[in-house]
Amino acid sequence: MLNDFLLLMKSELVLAFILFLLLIIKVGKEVTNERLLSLIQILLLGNFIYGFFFIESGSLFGGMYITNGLIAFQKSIISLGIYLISLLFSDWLKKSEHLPEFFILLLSAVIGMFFLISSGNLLMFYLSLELATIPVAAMANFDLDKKISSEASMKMILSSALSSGVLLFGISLIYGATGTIGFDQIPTLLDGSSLQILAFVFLFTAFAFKLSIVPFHLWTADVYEGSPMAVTSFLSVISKGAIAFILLTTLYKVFAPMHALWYNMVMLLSVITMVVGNLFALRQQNIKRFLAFSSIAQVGFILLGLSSYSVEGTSSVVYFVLIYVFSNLAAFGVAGAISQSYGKELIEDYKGLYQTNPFISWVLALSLFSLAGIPPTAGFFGKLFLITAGASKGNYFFIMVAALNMIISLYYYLRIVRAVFMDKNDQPIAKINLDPSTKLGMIICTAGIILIGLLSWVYDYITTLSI
Amino acid sequence: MNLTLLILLPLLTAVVILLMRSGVQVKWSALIGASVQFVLALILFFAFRKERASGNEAQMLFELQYKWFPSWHISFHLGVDGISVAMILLTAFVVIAGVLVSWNVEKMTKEFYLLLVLLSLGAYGFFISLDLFILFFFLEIAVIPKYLLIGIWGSGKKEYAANKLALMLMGGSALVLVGLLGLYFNGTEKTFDLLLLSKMQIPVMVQKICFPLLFVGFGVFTALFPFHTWVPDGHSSAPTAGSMFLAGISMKLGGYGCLRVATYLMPEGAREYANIIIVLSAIAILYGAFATMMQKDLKYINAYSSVSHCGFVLLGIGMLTKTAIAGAVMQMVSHGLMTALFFAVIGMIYERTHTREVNEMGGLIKVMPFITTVLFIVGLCSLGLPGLSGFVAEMSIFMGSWQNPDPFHRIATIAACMSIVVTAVYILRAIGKTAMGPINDRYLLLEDAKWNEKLAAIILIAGIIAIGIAPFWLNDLITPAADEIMHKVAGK
Amino acid sequence: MMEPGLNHILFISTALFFIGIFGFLTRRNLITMLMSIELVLNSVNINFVAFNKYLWPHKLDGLFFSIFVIAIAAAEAAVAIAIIINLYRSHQSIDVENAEDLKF
Amino acid sequence: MNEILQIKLLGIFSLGMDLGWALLMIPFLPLMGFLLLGLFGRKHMKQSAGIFATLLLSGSAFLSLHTAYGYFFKYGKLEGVYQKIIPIQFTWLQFSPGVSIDLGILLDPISVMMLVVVTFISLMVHIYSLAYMKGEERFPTYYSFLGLFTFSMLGLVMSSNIFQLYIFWELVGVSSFLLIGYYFDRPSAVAACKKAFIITRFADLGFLIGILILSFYAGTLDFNTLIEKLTSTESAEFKSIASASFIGISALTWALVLVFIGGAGKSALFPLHVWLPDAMEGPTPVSALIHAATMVVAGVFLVARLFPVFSMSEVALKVVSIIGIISALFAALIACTQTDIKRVLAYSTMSQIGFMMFSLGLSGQSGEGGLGFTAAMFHLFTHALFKALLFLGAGSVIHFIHSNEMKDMGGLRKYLPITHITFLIACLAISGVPPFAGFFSKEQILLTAYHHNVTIYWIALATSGLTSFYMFRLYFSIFWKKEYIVHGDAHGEGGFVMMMPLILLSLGAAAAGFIPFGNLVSADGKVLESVFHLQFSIAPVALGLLGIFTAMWMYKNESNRPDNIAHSLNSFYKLAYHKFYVDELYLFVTKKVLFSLVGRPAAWFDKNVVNGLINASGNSTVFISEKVKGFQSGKVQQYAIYFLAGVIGLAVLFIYIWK
Repeated sequence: MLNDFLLLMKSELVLAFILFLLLIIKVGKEVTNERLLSLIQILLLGNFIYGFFFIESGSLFGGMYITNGLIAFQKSIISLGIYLISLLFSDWLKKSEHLPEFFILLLSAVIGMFFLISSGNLLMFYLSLELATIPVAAMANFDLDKKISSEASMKMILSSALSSGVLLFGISLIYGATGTIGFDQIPTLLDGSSLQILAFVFLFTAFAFKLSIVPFHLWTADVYEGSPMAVTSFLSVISKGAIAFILLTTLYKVFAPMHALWYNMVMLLSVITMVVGNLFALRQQNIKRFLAFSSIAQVGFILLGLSSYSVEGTSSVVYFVLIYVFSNLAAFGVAGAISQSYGKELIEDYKGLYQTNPFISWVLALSLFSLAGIPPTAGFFGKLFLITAGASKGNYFFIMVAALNMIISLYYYLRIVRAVFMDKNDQPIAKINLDPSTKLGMIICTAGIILIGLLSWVYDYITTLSI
Repeated sequence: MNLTLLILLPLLTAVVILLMRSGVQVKWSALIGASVQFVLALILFFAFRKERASGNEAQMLFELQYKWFPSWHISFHLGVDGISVAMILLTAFVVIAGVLVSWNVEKMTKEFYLLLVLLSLGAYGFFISLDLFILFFFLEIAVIPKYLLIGIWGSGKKEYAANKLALMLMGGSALVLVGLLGLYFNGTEKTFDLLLLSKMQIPVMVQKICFPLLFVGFGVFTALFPFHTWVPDGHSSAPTAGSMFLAGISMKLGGYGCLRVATYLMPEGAREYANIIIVLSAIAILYGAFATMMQKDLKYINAYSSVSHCGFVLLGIGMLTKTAIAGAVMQMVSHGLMTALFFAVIGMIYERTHTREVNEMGGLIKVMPFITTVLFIVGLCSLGLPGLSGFVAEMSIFMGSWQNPDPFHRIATIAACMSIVVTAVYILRAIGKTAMGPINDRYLLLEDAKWNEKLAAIILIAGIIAIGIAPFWLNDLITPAADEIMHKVAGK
Repeated sequence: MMEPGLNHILFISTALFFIGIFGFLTRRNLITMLMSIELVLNSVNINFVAFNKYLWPHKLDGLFFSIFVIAIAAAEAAVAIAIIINLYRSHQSIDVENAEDLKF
Repeated sequence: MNEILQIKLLGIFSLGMDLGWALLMIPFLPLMGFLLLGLFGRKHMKQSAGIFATLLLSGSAFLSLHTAYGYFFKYGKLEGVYQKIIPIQFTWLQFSPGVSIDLGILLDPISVMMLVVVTFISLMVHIYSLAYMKGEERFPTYYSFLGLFTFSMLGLVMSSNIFQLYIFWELVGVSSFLLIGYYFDRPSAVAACKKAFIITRFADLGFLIGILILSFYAGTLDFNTLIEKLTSTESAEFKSIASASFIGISALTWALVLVFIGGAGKSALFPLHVWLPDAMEGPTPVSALIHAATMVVAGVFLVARLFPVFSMSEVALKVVSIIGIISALFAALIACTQTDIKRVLAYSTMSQIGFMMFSLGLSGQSGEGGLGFTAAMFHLFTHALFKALLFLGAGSVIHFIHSNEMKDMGGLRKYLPITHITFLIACLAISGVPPFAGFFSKEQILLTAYHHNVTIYWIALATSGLTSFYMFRLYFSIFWKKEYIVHGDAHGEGGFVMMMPLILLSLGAAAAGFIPFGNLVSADGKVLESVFHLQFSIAPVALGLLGIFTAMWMYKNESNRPDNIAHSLNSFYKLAYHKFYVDELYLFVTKKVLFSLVGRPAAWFDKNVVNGLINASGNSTVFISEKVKGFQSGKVQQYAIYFLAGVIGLAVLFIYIWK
């Protein structure tokens, strides 16, 4: 039993260990930020690597906690993401006055996500969802002296509180309708009554809110813009990834009997999300806001893949999130480096960047290409597989709209590329001295962007896990 | 011969270019890479002929198949038939000439050559892939380098042109994507493999939906009316080598796709929509030609004439006869060489006179006999002079088109034929105003072509003349493959 | 006097839910908005308990759930109030309409 | 695959191999000249280019004479009929089974005759140009272009395949273009060469479509097979082409008329003649070669080549003859009014080609009826000689006087004695004065006309009178009229090099009429006994003499007689002087109709509508994006409203639609 406990919950335990270590350090004697950050980076790397060992599948606590190969892999993606965040934003982190607190909050949120992915029960789901949300709201306020930072975190906590209220209402209805909150029993008791559908809609809005599906997305851009870059990137990449994973489980396992019903909804929302995300992204000036809307559009694609209700759907979503981690974090990394050095966050400021900073320009360009889905970057494969999975139901009209959306998205991604590479600027951003670990992070991201797609075994591995 | 070499070599070249320090090193490594690739293409051509001569009747030669995303039924499947070999030869010619012509690029040399090489990589990969997924992959690879080439090294309204080009081409490939998915899901089994798909019976309903998607999608690349508007702006803003690659190679991707993917895999669809294709391409041919007549900028002249000439490619495909299809392929090769050469010459002239307005030039024969001779040759090729490649291709298309006995096809053919007169008008106008007439005093001290420009022009002219004088080798190369396609289209 | 049935209780809880929502949408004071959310959560609690009692008396999931909801609500409120305090520091106000810099 | 490259030598006769190579060398020697001079001439052969090209061409001329001798007298005849021999042929481009462009050499009487004409005249021009073009900056280029032209013309006449003919047809056109535009820095030359190319190109469009029709029905492009299939009324091919019709006219007629349009363009027949006078912007020797003797008769050659097929369609033949006679008269009228001597000659060329054409149009297929064919070919032959002579003579005058205008001339006979004599011979020849060459050929043409169509006969007769009038108007204006006042640097006639071709050609112009042409060239290959009717030739000769004397009366001495007559003919003279305003009509059609009504709207449409739509789709996206930004209002409570609206919307959709 204990053995099982240790093995199955190993990722959460490791994270908890790191978290307590940080707490102790915080309480104990002063350590310089540099050293602490290096330690954290090493620990997170260890955590990531460790994630690939001792993978077992099984369940704990009477089915409240489940894990298997795929879930372990999803957790590895998240571990990788936080490792990359610790690398990419090392400059900002080093200067932060509350470095340990930041990671304590971050790790608690990650633990929440891990439990979220592993949850096998609505109670577990709710608890971990809150655990994954509340610390992030606090993190959003991490630039304590910035007005917009507190506004952002206020918007986030209030919106998410409302959304969890609605979620809970939904859960209570499900409980009322089926008498159970276990993931394995719910599907057997679903009969498609209106009450159940209503409950499902309420439940789904929580996902929609967290994933920023239109029209539940409105908080996203404001929060992204107001939060520190590291938090924004965490919100847009890690937290979305985790929610996407659990949404997979929820839709494919828990609400499997209703798939013919939710298919319509997911398709519709996917298209609306893409269109609205793209339309708003078109005219953004602030890079964070821009990336927020672009990430909304990306979610549209995730939904497209989700709609297929098949092994391909699962694997392509997981694959896409993996790619998305690399691409979006690279973009945020570059934006963070620039914002950290010169405080510039407007796309206009990026004009002529290539003249002074060719390396980060290429990283940025590659990440944008990957987000836009242009070969040979991994984003191409990710997007294509999502679309292919979505097309398996034969709804070509929506596929067509999705494909056309890729053009709009290309337009605004190219707008940044154009600013960086083509536009003239008398006073471009000066040469940025990148922290070595930031550079390392960018190199890892770049490598990921290029290789994840071309090396087809990555995808095959995910497929074998998804079956 | 191992076809992966064709992809690996540009990759290797790209890596070498990345490692080089100075501009000169970059140029030379690009040139060496392009030359080796050129030799490789020739080797492929001769190996292909040898293989065929020795009685190998397989549809595709030198097939290779590696596993790649097996769960999506994708494989890295390569192989060539006559049409692909012809296109690869074309690419090799244009690439080496493009590299030579760009010798004077001083701004960001390394990036420039890197993008050129990537662009050529996309083209090579596209022409040899037998799997629709990797075909699409390579198709899209080629888009962004074009965007950057135009946007960074271009002139005029370059950002606008680059944007338009990238977006329209991506739009085209979005349509292609949807069409491909339709094929993938509606065959008797899910696969992206071209050869497998060709043996399957795709439901007629699906063909009717997917054919237009694929054809229009690829058509955007090859300037299908009315989706051709990226052509004039894109070409005229691009740097010389960019225009050459764009018109010489990239537009051919579309034609090849229309033929190989849309028409070959969906014969019923092709028959269903053939008349619309014919109408659109006949419009493109004439309308492009008339629009060219009014242009004053040399690059616009060539760009619009490309619209007109690429109309022939689509017309040949739409006519659905073996001869016309073979002619369409020949037209692709011929137009590729010719238009690349045309852009090269325009680049050379522009570099010297610093204008592309025909009205501001005149009498350039006097100071640059070589360049103007090339201009004459390319102009004459464009207007279909026998002995140069354009004639062979156009005549094949006309002969093939005429094999359809009904009035509709006849009228379309005659309309297309009429463009040879209009072409003569605008070409002679352009040549007459630039090369002939009294010379402007400020051009008296200009110099003729340098070694790299000469070499580039000679390589392309060699290709043009080789086809023009002895078309039978190209015809022999293409016809069996065209036959195979027609066989599929004709067979119920 | 008649025994209150499930429907009555559900009626109350639903009313409470919408009152909470209404409060959230109309109040300008952040603290009040937070309180409205609490109303929503409480309506959910009533739901859970009621369902548990009337429909599934032998399963205690509902009861436990409501206990956890109360705990989480407290945690949430704690963080939210901290954030609001910070907002007050920077904006000198806890009126939601004063914090609308981020838009479009 | 490789066997295609093997040239199949089909030498039926013992000469086999030798014949093949000798024939091949005829066009390839000039081609070599073109390539070598074109590539290296400018640098390495600045001086020697002319000699080099001339030597090559004399080889070619010798070989073609040799071939002619061999063909006509040794092996060409089989059982009294001249055979069509194809010693060399290989597949150049295969379109479909049976339909292919085969490059080959076809020997038959007309092609052999043309071989001789082309190489001989070309050789004369080569020699003449050695002096005439001396000192030109682009001397080697000039010779290389001449080589290209000669090569293409030879290829044209020897074509064994209608598409091959089309290929060389185009090449001839382009070499003509290059040579007209030789003085590239003169805007008028540039305009002229463009005009020439475009108008002939337009005509070629007809030719091309004609070929397409013929090849579709005949299933072949090979001349011999084509003729064989389309001339037997029994064959399936003939039945299909004769029965297929479009707006009431049979496909055969369509095809032939379209082919004839091609020929008419090249041969400058009405109304496609406008390029020819302008083409005189080229160097004069070029005019002599291309625009008088060889290329412009390609149209005649084309009709002759397809004559058996033409004779199957009466309508087509009628078109040929009518266009022919119109051109003949029309050009003659204009020629009487022009003052530029080269233009006069150009119009006279057009008129003479008109003669050949209507003669062909009136001819029958075989035996006596085939006289028109023989006559046309004969006239083509003699015309080549005397017209080349006229042009070269004119060249010599221009060389001396540096002007093309008649008013600058007069009284030159003392300064240019040889030119004077040879020019006179040529004038007599073209006027049909016996015993000069023109007399015999024109005689036969008029005889044909008399037998087949009397109206045409009378018009032709009148035209031939006009011919002698304008020719002698030219002659007297140049060599008599007034005393020539020598300006500063008068030089001689241009020496032996320039005079030798004149003399040789004048010998031809004087004596060529005595060649028994009917024995050699006839419609059916058999010997045609030409009967000489003395009583018949009285009228034309008398008219010719009348013309000469009228010209003498008007132009021998300076007087105001020409002006008076011009005055009395007032409006008609003006009409003719302005070439009946055909040029203006063309200008109107191209400038106003094509450019303004088609080209400009097309360009506008593209720029604004098509491009506008594409841009509009982009702009409207941006516009919508701007309009919807209000949703992101920054108010968290509004966000909540959208949130709840979403919940309700989904619930409604689910319960009422999707369920």
